[in-house]
Amino acid sequence: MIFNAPFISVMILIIFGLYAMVFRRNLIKVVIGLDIVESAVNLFIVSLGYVKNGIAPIYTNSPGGAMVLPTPQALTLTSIVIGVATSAMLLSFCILIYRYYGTLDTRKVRRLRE
Amino acid sequence: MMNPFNPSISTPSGIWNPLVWILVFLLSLLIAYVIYLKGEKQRKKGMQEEIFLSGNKADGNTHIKASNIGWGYLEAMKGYYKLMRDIHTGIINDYVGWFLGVLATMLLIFLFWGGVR
Amino acid sequence: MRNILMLIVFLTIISFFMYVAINPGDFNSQTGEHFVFGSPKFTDMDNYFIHNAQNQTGANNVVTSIVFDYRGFDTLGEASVLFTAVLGVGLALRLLRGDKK
Amino acid sequence: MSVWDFIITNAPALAIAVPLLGAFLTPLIYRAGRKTALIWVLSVLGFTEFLALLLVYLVNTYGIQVYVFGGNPSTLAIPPDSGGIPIRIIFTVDGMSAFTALISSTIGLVAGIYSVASEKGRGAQDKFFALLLLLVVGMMGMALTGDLFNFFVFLEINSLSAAALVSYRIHGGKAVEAAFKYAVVSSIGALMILFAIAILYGEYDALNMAMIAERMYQTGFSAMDMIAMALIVVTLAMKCGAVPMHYWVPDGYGEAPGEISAMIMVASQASLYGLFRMCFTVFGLSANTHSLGWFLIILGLLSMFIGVTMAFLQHDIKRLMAYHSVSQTGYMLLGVGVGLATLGTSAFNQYGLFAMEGGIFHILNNMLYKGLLFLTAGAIIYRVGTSDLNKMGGLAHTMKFTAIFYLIGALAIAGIPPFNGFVSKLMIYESVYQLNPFLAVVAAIVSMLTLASFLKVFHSAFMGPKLYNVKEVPKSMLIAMGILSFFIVLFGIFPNIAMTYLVAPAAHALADPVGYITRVLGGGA
Repeated sequence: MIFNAPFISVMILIIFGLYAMVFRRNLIKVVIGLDIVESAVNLFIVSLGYVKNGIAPIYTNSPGGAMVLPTPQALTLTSIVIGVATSAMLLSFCILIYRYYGTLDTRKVRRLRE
Repeated sequence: MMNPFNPSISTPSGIWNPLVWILVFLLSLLIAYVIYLKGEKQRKKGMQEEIFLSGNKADGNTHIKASNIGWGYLEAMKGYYKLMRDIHTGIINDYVGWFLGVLATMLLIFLFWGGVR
Repeated sequence: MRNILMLIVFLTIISFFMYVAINPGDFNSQTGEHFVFGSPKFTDMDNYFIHNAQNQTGANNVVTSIVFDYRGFDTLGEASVLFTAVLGVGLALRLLRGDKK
Repeated sequence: MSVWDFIITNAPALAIAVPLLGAFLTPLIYRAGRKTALIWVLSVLGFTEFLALLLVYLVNTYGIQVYVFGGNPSTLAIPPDSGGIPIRIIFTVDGMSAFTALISSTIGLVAGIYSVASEKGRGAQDKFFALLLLLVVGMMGMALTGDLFNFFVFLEINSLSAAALVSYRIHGGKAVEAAFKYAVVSSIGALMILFAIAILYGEYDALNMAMIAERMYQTGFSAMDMIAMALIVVTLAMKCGAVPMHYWVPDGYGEAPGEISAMIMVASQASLYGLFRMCFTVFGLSANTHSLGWFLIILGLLSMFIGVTMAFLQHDIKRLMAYHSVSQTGYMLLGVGVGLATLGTSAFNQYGLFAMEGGIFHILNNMLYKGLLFLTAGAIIYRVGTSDLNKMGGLAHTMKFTAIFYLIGALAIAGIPPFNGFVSKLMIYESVYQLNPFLAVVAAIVSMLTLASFLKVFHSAFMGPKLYNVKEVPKSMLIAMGILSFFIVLFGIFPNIAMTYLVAPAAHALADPVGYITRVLGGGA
């Protein structure tokens, strides 16, 4: 059970990110929370592929023995780029919102309601 | 395979054919027109053509605003709409919060109410 | 009120996510632990990659062979996401750059 | 190999590749002038529409189509040396996928035609049209893919391009606010889906939907699967706008340009497709579909009722219609949820399958009439310059065609008989009644309230004294609205055309997860 410590830390990170998204009243902090969740999920995927005493799945100068699973690393590469794209979009929206509303407080950025 | 150009569709307890409906609709229009033709011939212009709005005489240019339509309904449902207005806060934190809330509810429902077969 | 409700929600989510992490076995205990750090339960797809990537794609790095060959379509999708984001940022910030309207 | 053979063999890949290539080249071609770029965009959209029709034909004729990226040949799902596991990304096109691809490309084509006139004179149009094509790519990809991670990637393309398009008319910052909310909500949802995919990957070491379903069935439905299922189902329900999580819908739809609202509405139907695909194909064999179905039914009831009552309150024409699309999504969830709740019992053949057909037919109908209504709302805003119903009036004096198209759409959405909305609503009422009469009663009440609020819009926008001296909208917008109206009337009078070629294959494909799995894992043809 304690060997699952990487998973536990991932879950704690996810909860921190979600906490920031629900309780922080600043748009930038909401985006940061989203990024924390994203990093945590990436970490989770990578740690799923770990094999005990495994080496990186590269055959150049490989000492032999078990290799860690390669697919999670490939998936993480893709999802990191996707996360960067998402953050870029969200932060550019934040710039515009600040320009038009003069604030980043989520309680004031609500001209659309009901 | 069904014939795609057959307009009728059969439901568990009946059948629906739009062409028959259109025929009946046209027929009822015809009957209405016949009744209209049988109306009083003595009717003159200007007898019953004044426009009233809630008992007040109105000229032809009054337009009821959208917010005033359905006032009675909105008044009757006041409590419900107050609740709804409170829920729709428009704060982004609450949007995420509702998502997590439904997620938690769903997890609990599946835990206690048979998600695992 | 809102905070109390959100606290309950968070406690529920924390307990379920921690369950995922610690993974003590199943509720109805038909099956044992599903994934333990360091020893995955099934590894056949990844073993295929590890054993055949060098022959089939000529890449010494298995991850490279997956990113650019076996799952190359995902990489195309990733490039499209990046392209989308670039276009979206350009569209959103067009007023700051001084374009008309 | 002739060109025709090439197209037939590679149709699933081309349906993604063509709009993607179109999107990549649009900013370049726009340098050659707006007219050239428009011809390019419209021909790309038209070709995509043709490919979607071809997919429907292929699926109806030859059964489920499997396309393996990088496979040799491209239908070889399982390599002979892999020991029976799929290695590469596999597109699996069954009736439901082809159906969703068809409605996505149709609304893309219609929106493309409409935006020729409606966006004329606005800035950054090269980016606008490229994003429009990317949104089509996202929807088509979600519909066609058979791989979970690939589904996530296309979901991200879908949400990012939709968010960017929502912010197109900045509208004093309101559109940007809506886009921000939409992007945050859909990103957190997509991350939760990625988390669920990771859980499923960690358990089964597979990313193919059929493979995961197969292994889940063999090893038994575990608690991990339950958590992954909850994450996926809740997220996709949010992405399609089911009620306790519908708040982004009125913001997003309300602030986007008219044709983009119609497209995002169909993009949310693509998420609905994803929801049905996950519920039926991936989890359908192992999970308790009865409780899952009731979950969808309850979400559907809430969506129907709260959506329509909130719509009655609105005085912004786009927001009002947005709440109505929440309510219409409820009908689909209700219909398909009844199918899912009765899956595997004798009731399924009595009325469950029929309820599913009703729900799926409602997706098609909703695309048609809701798209038409959003387009008419866009036309009104195009001429009047405001979306506030309180400031409108008397538009029917001059915008006669728009008024007629609006009336067709409004009568169809309210379920007045000769139009298509009635047929699918009838199918849902009749079959849902047999599960629980209360459901049908709520559905009928919601239908009445729908009629009431669309009469309100008709009265305040089109009737009354002539307040604005406006002209009819340009031709391309009328053509786009005319296409949708034509199909509304056609499917209203001959519902069996849609039923035979689109809806019944889709419902049967969803109801048969074993066929899907064996088609993929059986080695391909």
